[in-house]
Amino acid sequence: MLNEIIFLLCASLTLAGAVAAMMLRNLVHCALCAAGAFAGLAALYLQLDAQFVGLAQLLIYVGAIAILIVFTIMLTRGDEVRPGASIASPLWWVGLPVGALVLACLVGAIMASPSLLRLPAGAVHAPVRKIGEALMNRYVMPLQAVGLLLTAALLGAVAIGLREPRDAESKTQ
Amino acid sequence: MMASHSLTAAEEAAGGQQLLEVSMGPQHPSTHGVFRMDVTLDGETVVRLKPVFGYLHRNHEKIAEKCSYLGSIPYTDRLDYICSLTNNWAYALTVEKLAGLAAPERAEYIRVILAELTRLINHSCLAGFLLQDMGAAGTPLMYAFREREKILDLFESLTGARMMCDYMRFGGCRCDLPPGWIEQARSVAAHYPAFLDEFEALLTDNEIVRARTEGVGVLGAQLAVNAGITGPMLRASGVNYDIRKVDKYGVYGRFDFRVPLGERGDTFDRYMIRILEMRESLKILQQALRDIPEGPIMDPKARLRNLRPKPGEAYARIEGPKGELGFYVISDGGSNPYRYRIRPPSLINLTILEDLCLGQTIADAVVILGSVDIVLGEVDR
Amino acid sequence: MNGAGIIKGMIETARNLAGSYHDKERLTTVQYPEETLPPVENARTIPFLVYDGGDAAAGLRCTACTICEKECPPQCIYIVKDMAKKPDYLGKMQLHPKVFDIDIAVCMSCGICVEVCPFDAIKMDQVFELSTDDRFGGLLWGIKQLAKPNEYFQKLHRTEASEIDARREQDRRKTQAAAAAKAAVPAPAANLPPPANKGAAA
Amino acid sequence: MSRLDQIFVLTGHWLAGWAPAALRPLASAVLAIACIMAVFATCFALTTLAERKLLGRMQNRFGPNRVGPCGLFQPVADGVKMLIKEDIVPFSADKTLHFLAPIVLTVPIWLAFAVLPFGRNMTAIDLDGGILFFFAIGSASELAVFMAGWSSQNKYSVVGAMRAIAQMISYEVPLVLSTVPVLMLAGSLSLNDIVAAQGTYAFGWLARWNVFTPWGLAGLFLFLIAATAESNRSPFDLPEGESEIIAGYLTEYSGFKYALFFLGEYVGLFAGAGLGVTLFLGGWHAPVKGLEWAPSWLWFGVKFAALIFLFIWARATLPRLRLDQLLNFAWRFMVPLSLVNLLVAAAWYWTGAWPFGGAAPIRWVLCAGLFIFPYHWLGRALRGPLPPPRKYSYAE
Repeated sequence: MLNEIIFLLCASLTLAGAVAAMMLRNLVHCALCAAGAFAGLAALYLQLDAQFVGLAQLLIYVGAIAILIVFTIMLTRGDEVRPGASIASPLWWVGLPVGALVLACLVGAIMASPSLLRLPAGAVHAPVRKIGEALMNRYVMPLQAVGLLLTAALLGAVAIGLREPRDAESKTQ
Repeated sequence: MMASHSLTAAEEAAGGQQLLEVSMGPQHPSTHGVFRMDVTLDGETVVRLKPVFGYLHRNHEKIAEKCSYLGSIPYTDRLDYICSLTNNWAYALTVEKLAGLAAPERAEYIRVILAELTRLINHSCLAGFLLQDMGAAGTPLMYAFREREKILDLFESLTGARMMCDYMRFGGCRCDLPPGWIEQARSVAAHYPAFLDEFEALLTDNEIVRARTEGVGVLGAQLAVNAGITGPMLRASGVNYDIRKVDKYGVYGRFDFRVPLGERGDTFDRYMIRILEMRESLKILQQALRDIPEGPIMDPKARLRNLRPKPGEAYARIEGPKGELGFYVISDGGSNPYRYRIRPPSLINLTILEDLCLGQTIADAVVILGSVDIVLGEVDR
Repeated sequence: MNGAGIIKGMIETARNLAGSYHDKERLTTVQYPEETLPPVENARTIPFLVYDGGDAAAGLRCTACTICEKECPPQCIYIVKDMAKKPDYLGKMQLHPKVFDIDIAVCMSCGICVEVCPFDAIKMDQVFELSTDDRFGGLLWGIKQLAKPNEYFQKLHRTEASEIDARREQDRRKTQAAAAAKAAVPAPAANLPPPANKGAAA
Repeated sequence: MSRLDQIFVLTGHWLAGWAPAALRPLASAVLAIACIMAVFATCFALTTLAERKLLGRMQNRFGPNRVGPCGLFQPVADGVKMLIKEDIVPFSADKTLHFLAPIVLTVPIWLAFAVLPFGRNMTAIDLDGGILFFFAIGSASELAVFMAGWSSQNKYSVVGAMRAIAQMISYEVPLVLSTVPVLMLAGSLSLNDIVAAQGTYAFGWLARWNVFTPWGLAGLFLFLIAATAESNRSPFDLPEGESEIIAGYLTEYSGFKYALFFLGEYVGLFAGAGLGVTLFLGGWHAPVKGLEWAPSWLWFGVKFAALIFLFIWARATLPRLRLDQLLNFAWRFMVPLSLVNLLVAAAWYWTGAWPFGGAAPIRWVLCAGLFIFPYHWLGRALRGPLPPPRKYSYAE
């Protein structure tokens, strides 16, 4: 019973956040509502006992992606609200088929998933240790590949960042 | 609000970047009084800086023209309120020149001693304020104030006031040294180097201080000379100009001291030059306290009231702690000056603030302002 | 080595932390209401009027010459003369102030009034706890608040006061001696106008 | 296991025992929460006082000593002042966000305490991914800072918020990276396991705290710097650099909302210090054999206080960095160095299997060298090419 209530709360938080992120006028409010939706999702994961995924969701989505969005808004000064303008873009109808397509894909994938055939086991426990072991043994190559990719991205970012001050110096001199 | 939609001219100049205009002051914590900087920022970089002052204007020059010659001495205390005694001296020197008076030798020695003590106060407080601007929780400032108290005690026992001393008179000094004063002053001067060592241990090698000051706000010697910069700020840029050496006013010609010169003219040099200058001041102090003669302290020709100098004009200057402090007085033979004008080092050193700050960040602008060493009482008068 | 300067600074603050517990040099704070610094003889805050003897009205040294009023840079002194004359310490007839007000809020403690006073009548006080909740009259002091006995002056500025007292004593002796000499040789005019009168009238 | 050591655990059990059986887990959870909040709120009050007193002493003055004996009631007076102050919200502010920001800041920071082991058997929840939880929760405070800065509609606030976010994101990387060696060598993300891994004794007397190894010492060093930056404390207090941008994102806050930010900042600092104690200083373990008689929570408290003192000490001494220097320091010094520290930890791990005896000093020197050389060169590189030393000439 308690579980259901918590689930409903988290789900409604997630949904409300998502809807608000879509509907609100103020970009910053939208971004913050999206962060709220991410947090709700993390809570859902945690409620499902998926600690690692839940915490990673929190760390990455709330801690990094939401901040990134917010930072972008601040840097580009997108906080200006044009009064009277519609929140929908003129091409809003393009979104409809796209949304329908995504939904169809998801539903199709879920329905086709073999996990639906399995009984919901009472104690599916995925401790962090197990995830770690899986990552280090079975999935070690993909992990390394991802790591390499990220390192390359980091180095690229550093290279781009390093060039800037010299430009600035030459500009002032 | 980051409001305006259309780009301003400055924004166009900055490559179409949208700029942030910030009005720092007059009630900004770092502006040393009521000083305002209208700063235009590109991100955190200063692209334009307009100093705005006058918030502390007290009409000093006009008041002095309505006061008797004597009556404006206490007002000079309030120009650069950290260094009231050097202000007194510059004004007294001008009127002495105008009225043809000469201070007796003992008075000259007293003046030198007081001026050098004032320099110690000013420079150590400046270093404290500079670090305060860098965000150092007030520790260096408190150490500077601790030492300053000892000098202020000296001032109080001699002049009766700690800051608004009102001590020098035309043709001498107001009163003679109280018994034991010289010994006390000697002990202060003897303990000061230890404090300077402590101060330097705290600051000079500190990596953060170095990072914040080195290469920040570089003032070239050419620009410094052209802009009329004086004092430690000029010498930090490597220009050898110290009025104590150039004019040898008072009895400065008798003392053996050197003028430290920087080579890069950045904020660190401005800090370091002041530390080195304090060490030289201590040398002067030791010599003056050793050699001070007995004798009268007032020119017998001098009179306190109803001073009516012959019509004429005089400009006299001294090496104040902040730079060349000059007074220009015209007499029409009356009991008050016909024209009274001050050359305040703070104001003139402040004029190049924008040149120093362009291309630096907003945090640097605050530090640079701190290193210029202004006192708004003198800037706005 | 990186960070050596920072460590040096940290050691310095630690030394001061330790020092503040045992070294008087490193903890110079005087905790004001409980402790106060010993008075400094030369210290000055605001002016007061000196009177001799026990009666402020009779013994006030001030002759209402208004030199201080004229010389005061911020113009905070206001004097109204009382035309009825009173004998001073030498027995000469002198004017005295009916009103002598100092606006303490305006006074900037420069002490020029003291320097220019030819009668040693106005001296600098050392009081500084002057705050009041009366914005208008609280800091406008009249003779009643300003007049302080010579003993008080003696207490504040011992050297200066003794010097002045000695000089006045000498003056009085001289006058007495002159009077005695005059009494011995009878003189026609007893009441010469005192010289300060002229100054006050000018 | 002395009774004194377990006094809080036993009292908690006893108190929860009064609740009906069905509500007992809830009751003990509430008790734990209440205890943590009470203890660390008191800690907050005491730390503000201690900070001001120590700062005062380091600056050769007394610090607050007027309210109550030795100024002990100063925090009470401050609290009352904050409470009764007018709460001013700027006219153009985004009122909702302006109101929410202090709450969003404070709540997650309190949550972080849930996984810290304050003593033997004294962890509110022993999560498998305890440290992950800690960092995940901590990342929410950046959003709060942004909300505060943006909603105030003040230039200083916005600049402060930008600075704060840039700084917090940058320093989160070295903060997390510096803890990774600990996790690697303990083989667990659970803070209790990490503490347990430091519970044995080397040479029969010295506790095997992580800080007694080269990588642990370096890790603590990196961790403390990053934690200082994360909690916006001097010398990394740029977001509130009062000499530049007044109070940064706090500029438009007053009254109790300001107090909440203040509280959040200190509690965040406590969480950082608590994590530092747990990861590097052996948690609640005694430093040498023979001192275990003192209760475990006391050991935690002592180490915790020592770290807090370190933060205060640094604040009294150091001026503030500039934003570009701060970010350079994070990305070009802290991050590479914490990566190097991973290698050092690995080297330590592998050399631990060396067969010959008496290898301990060699191992130490080797691993320390592995860290010190990059430390030196990275620092050199960070400062850029060294200009010739300054010379001051003297004119006669």
